[in-house]
Formats: sequence, C-alpha cells, structure tokens
Amino acid sequence: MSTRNFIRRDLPLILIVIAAVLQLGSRYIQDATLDAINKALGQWSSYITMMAWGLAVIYLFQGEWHTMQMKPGWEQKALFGVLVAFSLILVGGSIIYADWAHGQLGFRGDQVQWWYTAFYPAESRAFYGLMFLYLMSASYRMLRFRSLEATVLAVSGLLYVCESASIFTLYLDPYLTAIGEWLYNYPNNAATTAAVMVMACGSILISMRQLMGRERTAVEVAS
Amino acid sequence: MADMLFMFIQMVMVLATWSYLYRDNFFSKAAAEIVISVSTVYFFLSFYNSLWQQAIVPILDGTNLLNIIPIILGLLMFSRLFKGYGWVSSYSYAILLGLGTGATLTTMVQGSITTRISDTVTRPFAATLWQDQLGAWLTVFGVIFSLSYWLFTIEYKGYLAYSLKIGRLFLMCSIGMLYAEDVLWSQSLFTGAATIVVNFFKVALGIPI
Amino acid sequence: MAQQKSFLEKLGSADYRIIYAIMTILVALPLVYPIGVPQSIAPPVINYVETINKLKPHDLVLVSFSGYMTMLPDVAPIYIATWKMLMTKQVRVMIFMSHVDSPTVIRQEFAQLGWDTVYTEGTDYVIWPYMTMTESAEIAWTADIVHGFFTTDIRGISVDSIPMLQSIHDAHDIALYICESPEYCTRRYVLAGTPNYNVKLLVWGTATNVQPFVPPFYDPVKGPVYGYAGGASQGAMMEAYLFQTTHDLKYAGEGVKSNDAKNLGVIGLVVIVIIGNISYFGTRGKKEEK
Amino acid sequence: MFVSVWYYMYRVQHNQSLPKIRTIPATLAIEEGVGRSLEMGKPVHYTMGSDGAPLNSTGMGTTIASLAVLRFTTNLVAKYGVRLIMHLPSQGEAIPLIEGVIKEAFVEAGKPEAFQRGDMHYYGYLTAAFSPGVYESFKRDKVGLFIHAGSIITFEFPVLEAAKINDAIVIGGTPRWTATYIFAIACDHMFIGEELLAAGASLSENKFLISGLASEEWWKFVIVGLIVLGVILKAAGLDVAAIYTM
Repeated sequence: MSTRNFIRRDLPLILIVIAAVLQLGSRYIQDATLDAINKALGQWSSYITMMAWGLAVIYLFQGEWHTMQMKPGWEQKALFGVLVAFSLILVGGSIIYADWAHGQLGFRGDQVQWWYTAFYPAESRAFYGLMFLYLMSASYRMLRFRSLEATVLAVSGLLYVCESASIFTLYLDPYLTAIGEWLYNYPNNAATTAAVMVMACGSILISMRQLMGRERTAVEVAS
Repeated sequence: MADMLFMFIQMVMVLATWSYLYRDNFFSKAAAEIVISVSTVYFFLSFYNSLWQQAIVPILDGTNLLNIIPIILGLLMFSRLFKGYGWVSSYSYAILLGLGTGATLTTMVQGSITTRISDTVTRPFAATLWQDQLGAWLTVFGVIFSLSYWLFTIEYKGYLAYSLKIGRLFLMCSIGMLYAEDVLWSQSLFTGAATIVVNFFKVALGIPI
Repeated sequence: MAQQKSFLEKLGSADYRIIYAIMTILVALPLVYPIGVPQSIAPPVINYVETINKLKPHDLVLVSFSGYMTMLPDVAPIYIATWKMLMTKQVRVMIFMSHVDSPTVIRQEFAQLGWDTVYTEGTDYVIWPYMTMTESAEIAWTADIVHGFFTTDIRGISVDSIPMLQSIHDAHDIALYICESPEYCTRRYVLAGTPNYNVKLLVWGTATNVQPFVPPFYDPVKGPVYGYAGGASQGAMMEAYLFQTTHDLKYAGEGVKSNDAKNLGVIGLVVIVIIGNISYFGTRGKKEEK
Repeated sequence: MFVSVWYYMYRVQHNQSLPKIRTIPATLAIEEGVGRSLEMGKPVHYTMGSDGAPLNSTGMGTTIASLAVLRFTTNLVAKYGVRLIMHLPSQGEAIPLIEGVIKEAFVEAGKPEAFQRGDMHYYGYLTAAFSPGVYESFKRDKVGLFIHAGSIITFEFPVLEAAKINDAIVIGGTPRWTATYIFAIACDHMFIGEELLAAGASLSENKFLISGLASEEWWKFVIVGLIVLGVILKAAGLDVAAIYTM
C-alpha cells in the first residue's frame, strides 16, 4: 500500500520539487552543468506540450462523437461530418504536399496553408467583431452614472476611447490627451500595480506550497 | 479565379458567423465546426511536424539521444485514456508544474513585486511637472488603498472601510480604461471583417478597392 | 396593470439589435466612402520610428513576431511600416516566431513587400521556426542564441551552416530588439534581457497588450523601452508620421483608412452612452416624484 | 516570505488558532447555482478559458487555483446529481490533470460512475473556435450555471454574454487584471483579482491552505511597508531601485 502511495502520490511531487529547485538554482548559482540541465528541461517541456496535441485530437473527436450520440438527428450528424471531412482534407493535404526529402509536412507549400487562411482568419475576425457589438450594447446598458464608482468607470472609459479618435483630439488637444494619459499613467497604474502585486503574492504562495510538497491539487490517488 | 474563390469563402465565413445575431442556424454551426477542426487538426499536424524535426530527427541521427526522455514522458500522457492507469500521466505534467513553480518563484518576486514597488516610489521624485508629481503621489496612495481590497482575514471597519472605498475608485477607473481598450481593438477587428465583405462586393462589381 | 412606457423609458431600453445596426452602419460607411479624418501623432510612436532611423548598417535586429491572424487588422499597419523601414537600413535581422500563425503571415508580408529583393535569407536574415518556448528555454536562448534552443532555422537548415549566425554569440550582439508585447514577454525581456545585456527595446503589438504594460518601462532617453506602438490607431499615426517626414508614398497604407472607421465608431459610442444616461436621469427623476 | 509561511504552518501543527478568512461571495454563489441547475434540470458548465491552463509558466498558480474551484464544483455536482460539462482549455498537456481532478472529485463524492469523458469538450488552439464551440453547447445542452475561472484573455467576453443570454447564473474571475473588466460587465458573481487564488484555499477548508493565506496577508503589509520605506529612503537620496531589485 505504501509503495502504491509512493509511486502514485509522492513520486510526482518529488519530480515537481526537483524541476523547481533546478530552475531556482540556475537563477542564483552560476554553473555550466546546471545551466545545461535547465536548458534541456526547457526543451523537454516544449516537446511534452507538443506531444500533448495528440491527446487533444482524441478528446476533440470523443467529445463530438458523444454529442452526436446524445442528440440524434440529421443536423448533429451533418456537423460531425463537416468536422471529419475538413480534418481529413487537412491531413490528406499535408501528406500529399509533404516535402519527404526534408521530412516536412506540406505546410510551407501554399496548398494546405490555403485552407487555413481561407477559413479561419475571416471567421475569427467576424467573431471578435461580434464582441465589438456586444461591448457596444453592454456600454449602452452599463455606462450610466448611477453612483460615484459607476461614474468613475464610465468617465475614464469614455475619455480613453475619445483619446484615440483624432476627431476629438484635434479640437480638444492638448487637454484631452493630457487628461487621458494622466488618468492612464497614474490612477489606472495604481490599481494595476496593486492587482499585479497581489496576483504575484497569490501565485508565489501556491508555488511555495508546491515546493514544500503541500499542494495536493496536482496529484491524484484515485482512478 | 482562385483569388475570387478565396474572397468568397472569407465572405461566407464572416456572414455565417454574423448570422448568430439573427438566430441560431446550421450555417453558423458549420462555420464553427470548420474552425474547430482547423484549430485542432491543423495545429496538431504542425506541432508534430516541428516535433519530428526538432526532437525525433536528433534521436534518429544520434546527435541527441536524451530527447527520448521527453518523448516517453509525452507518451505517458496518453495513459489517461486507459482505465486504471490514469495516474501515470501525472509524471509528465509534474515536470511541467515543477518548471512553472520555478518560473514563478524566480521571476515573480522581482518582476511583479519589487520592480513595481521601486517604480511606484521613485516616480514622485523623478517627475518635474506639477501634474506629474501630483499623479505620482496619487499613485503611491492609490496602490496602498487598492491593496486594501485584497485583505482576507481582516474585517473592513473604521479607517480600513474608508481605505476600501477609495481603493475601489482606483479599481473602477482602471476597469473603465481596460474596457475602453478592448472596445478599440475589437472595433479594429470588426472593421477588418467588414472590409472582407465590402471588398468582395467591390471586386465582384469591378470597383477598385 | 401594464403602463404605457414614456419616450425616455423607451430610449433607455432600446433593443440591442438597433444598437448593432447603428454601429455596423457607422463603421462600414467609411469603408465604402472614405472621409479622411485628420490625424494626430503620439510621442512614443515618433520615438519608435526615430529609434529605427538611428540603426547603422550591419546592426543586428532581433524581432519577435506574432502575426496572429485574427488580430492582424489591429497590428498589421505597424508590422508593415516597420518592415518597410527595416528594408531601407541594410541591417541584419533575426526573427523569432511567437505565434503559430507567424510563419505564414511573415511569408505573405515579405512576398508583398519584396523583402527578398533587398535581403537574402541566411546571410542577411534568419527566421526561427515556431516552437512553444517556456520561460526557462527563453532565458537559455538569450545566453546562447545559436545553439541555446533551436537546431535549425525555419527552412530546416542546420544552425551551423547558416552564414549569418557564425558571428553571433549571445544577446550582447543585439543592437535592437523589437518585441511583441503580451505582458509576460515584455516583463521577461526587460528582466532577463536588459540588465544582463543592455538590449534596446521597441515594443509593438495590439493596443490591449501594449498600453497596460509598456509605459512603466518606457523612457525615450534611458530605456529599456525606447518607443512603442500598439493597435490600429497608433499604426495609423506611424504611417502618417513616416509620410510627413519622408514624403514617401510607400508609407501610406491601410491604417489611415481604418482611422475614419475608428472615429465614427467612437462618436457612435459616445452618442449611445449619452442617450442611455439621458433616459436614466429623465426616468429617475420621475420615479423619485412618485 | 518563507518565514511567515512556516510560522503559520507551525501554528497549524501545534493546533493553535488561525485567523478567520472572510467569505468570498462568489464561492457561496457556486452552491446556489448548482442547486438552481438541479431545479431547472440543466447542466453546469465549467471552463478555465480557451488558453486557461498554463502549467509551465508563471500562470501555473492560476491553473492550480482554478482546479481547486473545479474540484469543489464537481463535488457539489456529484452530490446533487447534476450533469457537468467541462470545456477544456487549449493546453493539451493540462487535459490529464483536469480529468484527474474531476475523476477524483467524483470518487470522493462516492459516484465514480457519474464521470463521462464525452462531456469534456476540446476546441483547439484558437479562441475563435473555442467561443462558438461553447456557445453551441449552451444552446444544445442548455445551461444552468456557468463558471469561468482561470487565466483568461479578454476575447472570451462573447462566451460570458452568451451564457447570460441563455439564462444562466454566471460566475467567473481571473487574477489577470487586464481581463477583469469582462467579468465586471457580464458576471452575476465574480472573483476580483487575487480572490480566485484565495478561493481555492478557502473552499478546501484545509488548515494548511488557510494558514498559507494568513501568511500571505502579512506580505501585503510588508509591501505597504516597503512602499512607505521606499519613499523615505528616496527622499533621503538613496537609490531605491537598486536596493529593491538587488
């Protein structure tokens, strides 16, 4: 039982501590070996995150498959079909246009890239365009001078927006930009500084717990 | 012709996405599904492509055999899919979490705390104009008042209650400005998407862009 | 009992679709009929341009380039103007990809600008492949640029057979770093890069990323950040400034066009906020009377 | 910093009293929201954001904090028998960790069979794919409670707005200050700034975690002290920047 606990719970914690200590060490101790180890660890972490994409693809299809089974009907089937078809186009295209001599998939050729640039950037811009419209309707709803706090929020927001429009700056400058920049550089900076500092405190606390092996969130014993 | 097709697809994607605003429909869902597949499969392929070149080729030609370790650790992640062996994957993310811990402890004290403090306290003395001096002193007090919002063990009574009230004004001012920034960039993207639609019709009608 | 809504109440609870329609028309109008709203220029943008102007031939410029396709409308004017300036300077450029879209976008931009007619890949510029880099990896990379992290450039050519890299060692060789500005990136380079290597920094990016984080580090005389430009409106400023100082038509681009749309959008926002508040105060008075 | 942490740990080990932690309103709202979902027969949706689970960077703390909230939520969900839909972040390497936390919470609640891997949805690298994906899920599966906590970028405003349009209780927050405003606009209950990081500890009711929070409180006073001291030193003509960033 104790071996089981050690392998499942303590060993991962020890790994966390080792990796953290090595990185801390290389920051404060000048040593070539330590630097080399850290360099390797940095590269390894990149490779591990890249490997994880395989897992991601499995979860994508698993989730969509599950959805299709939960919601029978032509629409969900057709949507799953769109997903599979498009994925196959990407996989097929990158294999067909691969540069086998250099072991590269067909990403430098325009063919696969074309599918990506034709479909994705337009959709994403349109989606964030929606965000603009949502923000506009939210402004209409929210930016009302109900209380002192709400007034401060609305006035600072409006001033900052106006500052970026040359039609206002042209006639109201230097005052508009000066006030906007002043609000940005001082009161806003004060709040941001405080928020960033407490966030750092919170993150450091969690890291310390991690380093002392007290943070159990990351390690499991079940399953 | 290929250009025209390209522009047409882009326009259809924009309009399909915007059709959300009217109501839920098949085209908007299909557009989402296409982007999800691009978002996962395309990146999966391109990351594995880089992985092949940067990690596996050096193993195969014998220049860096140690790369086998991250590859094995990466494979261990897949143990999550097998019943009863899910815990094995914790070895892989343990390393990542360890590096995250190290990164937090090495960079955050200096980057987010001490540099910020020294920046705050030196500003009032560096400023030359009266408005900058005023602002810089306001920042010093603003930081202290704003910090009082994030106290978790002390009750807000007496002076602390006033400090909280003033601190919240600073926070609101900041939230207003951050909100304004996002209005600005999302507007740029909205303009970008609208340009796609306008340009398609301009080209189709033979009007110069 | 259902009460008739007054005009002011109706004004305060307008359907969100009406707001969508008004804003869409305001923003799309100048794309069809450009108006040409005049432009003002912020000092950090001027310093950005002037810092690049001070580069000497053969200086090494490091660029971290995100080229995130979604955000392109917001940042492309800055990118394009910067590439155009660098093309006139005969410097050496090393480009670091910080987003998975970057390789595609950079090839497209370079093809449009004719970058390869001025510079040769491998001898005048190097593009690193996109890889997710952790903070520790980046620190190692600044200490040993050639062998610290990458084994090949984006074309798959080994670092040992790239002529330009043979004279480069660590970040001391970098004359200027044009840096992408998510918060962590700037913070990391200001910390890891500058105290140890004294690298001059310029920052580019979206307004959201540049504005909150860069100003504390900005000082046009002492650095570490000598100038910055964020978002489409500052991109338009950069184009306008370059055009004013060089009178070269090649610097007039998309940014100036979107300036019109920005102005009308902002006017629209101000108007709807004012309408909302008129309704709020109008109806609040009535409620209090009751 | 270490000293303060150790001091409170010492107090815990010797069963001495700890300061009381103020309740964070958003944490109370989670239980209420799960109850409401049960009444309405709708599922609970949880997400850490499309880019919300960095492990090997300074964002790690946020990820861990959000996982603690996830564990708490999953426990409640398992107890009440409500369906949980998890929208995964783009970081594939975090998937095993997230699944582990959910599974373990189900096991703790005595219902390991309630875990459904098919209810974990992945949308890839791009926020523009994530947002419509989540939006579709709201429409398709309905939503009673939506929790959105992690290191979030502002692009995710449409998701929060969509949850609101679909009549959900929205709870969210991030320690990243730049993204805080989207929650201020769109949430019913929010974690402001570091509250999310503290929520994890206060939810767990674990003495060690609470002791950590108490020690962190001291750091904030130290920061205020350093600011005051810095002003005095600077007025005395010393180079504060050099001293503080040694």
